[in-house]
Amino acid sequence: MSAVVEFEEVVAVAGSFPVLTGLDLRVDQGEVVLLRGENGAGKTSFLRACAGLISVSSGDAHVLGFDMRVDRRAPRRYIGLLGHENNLYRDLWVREHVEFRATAAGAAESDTDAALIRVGVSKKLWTVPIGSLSAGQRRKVAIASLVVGRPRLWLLDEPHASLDTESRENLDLILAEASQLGATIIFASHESPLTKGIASRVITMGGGRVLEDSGAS
Amino acid sequence: MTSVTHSNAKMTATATTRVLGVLAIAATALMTVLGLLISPADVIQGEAVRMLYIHVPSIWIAYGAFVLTSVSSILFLRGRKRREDRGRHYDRLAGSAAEVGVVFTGITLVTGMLWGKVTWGTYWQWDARLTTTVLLFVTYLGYLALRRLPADPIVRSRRAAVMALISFVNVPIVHYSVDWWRTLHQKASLSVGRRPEITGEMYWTLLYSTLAVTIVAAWLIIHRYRVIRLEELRDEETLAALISSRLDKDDGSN
Amino acid sequence: MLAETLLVARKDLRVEWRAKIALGQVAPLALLILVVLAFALDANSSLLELGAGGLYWVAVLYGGTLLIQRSFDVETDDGNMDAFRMSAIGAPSLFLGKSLALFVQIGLLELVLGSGIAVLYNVRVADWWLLLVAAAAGTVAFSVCGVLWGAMSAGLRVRATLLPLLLVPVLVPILLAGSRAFETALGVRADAGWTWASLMLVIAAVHTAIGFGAFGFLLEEG
Amino acid sequence: MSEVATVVTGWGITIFVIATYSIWVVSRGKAIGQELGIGEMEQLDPRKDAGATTDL
Repeated sequence: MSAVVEFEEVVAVAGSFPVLTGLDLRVDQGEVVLLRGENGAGKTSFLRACAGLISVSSGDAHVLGFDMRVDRRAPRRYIGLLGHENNLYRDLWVREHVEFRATAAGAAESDTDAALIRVGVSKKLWTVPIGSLSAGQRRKVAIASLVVGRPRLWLLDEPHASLDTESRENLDLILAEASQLGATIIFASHESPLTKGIASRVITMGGGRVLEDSGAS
Repeated sequence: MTSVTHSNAKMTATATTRVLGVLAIAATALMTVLGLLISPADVIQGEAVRMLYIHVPSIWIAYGAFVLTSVSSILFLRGRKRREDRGRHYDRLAGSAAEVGVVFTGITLVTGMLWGKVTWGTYWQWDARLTTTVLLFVTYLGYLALRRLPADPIVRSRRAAVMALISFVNVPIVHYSVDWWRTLHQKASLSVGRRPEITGEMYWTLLYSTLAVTIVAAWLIIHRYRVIRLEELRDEETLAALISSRLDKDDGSN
Repeated sequence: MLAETLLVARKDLRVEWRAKIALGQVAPLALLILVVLAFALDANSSLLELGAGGLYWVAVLYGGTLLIQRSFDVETDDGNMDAFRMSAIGAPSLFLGKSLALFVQIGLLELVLGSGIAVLYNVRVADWWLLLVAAAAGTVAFSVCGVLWGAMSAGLRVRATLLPLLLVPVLVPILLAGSRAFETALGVRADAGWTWASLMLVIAAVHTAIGFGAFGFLLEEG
Repeated sequence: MSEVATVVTGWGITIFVIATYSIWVVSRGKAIGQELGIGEMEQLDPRKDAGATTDL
């Protein structure tokens, strides 16, 4: 198995606060990793460091084979990131938005409808401004914007937040399917009882490092 | 750990800067004597010509400082590993030079306005060089404002470097557009290849004043640089303390 | 890259089309500025006619700054900038795309302002070509500078005050040249209007080149 | 204002500004230096002194 994420002694700083304090972690292709930990444990920062959005100040970091200390932009086009925020243009219509994200990710515009259906956004909402949607619907549009780009590495921060039970199960299905097709998934969640099922490995973080790793070899 | 950090840190003073500081004070004193007492009054401008011994070197130094800011900014942006000390060195240099440049631009404006009051009979003329200088002043005040904002240091430095470059490219554009607009100012006072209009003792006084002001500016830039370096050191220590305290706490609780 | 540029521009324009901030709020506000300026000059018709060129560019500066801020509020809202960084779209395309969208919006604003000035200040156009070339060059310079400085102040807490402080000194040559060129175009001053217009073209080209090269540095965080 | 008075004012302002700025820079440097326990002068001969430098 090839390593998708390989962090060694990684220290990262946001502003003037150390968010990662010597993190060691290797995630192989096809794994579904659940990140746990209290608020401020470094889950979000780890995901953002994997996406190359925060730079690594010391240690070694490779993502999808790219050295993040040399060029942290290189792997981004193969990564789908869903943060706390949904990254939605609230003035655009649902379909327009997903279409835009599809094209921006280099996918075909025609994949849009399939992605929206797969995530379960009802057709009635496709021509509605995103700003007028409920929180759960917005989350679904954000997930559809991700699905449409077919990333090789999924980085999800509390993806289940504000989704109802049915949508959660549907998301788990989508993730399981993607991992079977060879994608790697790392997601952070507080609600471990609900989501543990799809995870092949559980990592507990604290103080910007790994505290416990169920899959450590 | 403290001794390691401190051994490569610049101290607040060195023998070289001590000498430079004493030299700066002596040079300024001599400049005052030469400019205010020894050099003669001008036939046409009278005593007002003495203002030029500050005014003209100040703007040259200001331009020199802004050139330094721009060159440092280019070198900063070119450096690939910006977190390493070499890159941050250029960033500090850019910041300190810009601040000293702003101080001297301010002095240029004040002395220029006083000179104008005596020579033209008014503090302000919408003349090309005065207008350009005031815009230069505001532009670099904006640059300093950008540098002071609370943000990630690397992000801020990078944005500031881009701003320094754009501002510098913009200086000639501003100058020529305002110059076309109107020109009242006397022609450049001292330029290579042309016979200077200021001659004899006045010429030498102006030349000497430039040297003296250069020494003062160099001393200021070096010390300002050190203050930035010290501020960064302080931040780094706070950060190191934060990292170790996080580690200790987590080790204890688990 | 052309496709990416158009994609970004189309997105920005679609956002504007759905929200109608530029046409619904900024344009009326800019028209209001024209009225207020007339109050300041005591509705002196000959003064207004003489100063129309300069007042036009002051109003454009005001409205344009609001549009620039809006253009980057859209990106910083809901963490959209992250999605941009994660996308395959390169910094130059993003720069050109946003500039293009801003060009269209400021152009529309100018159309409204131009009609307003024609009616309110009673001006007549002596040289249409000069007027159009100067307006186009000025709008390009406005847009590219706007995107550059918008990105420079994006995400900073005090951007509402910082953006104008950084932007205006850079735009001074454009405001100056635009005012002079318009005065010639409106026939109130027999000046070298075309020289001013060509200066505007040069400025627009210089800033486009800078933005093209430097925009990437402004996007990266941390 | 007479020419002489204007000239003296100009020089006075300049010297005042430069002096104030210099004092501000130096004192700020010293303040942070003290906070960090850095000595004022560089160690001229590192072999002589292994500990922290705080002379003057």
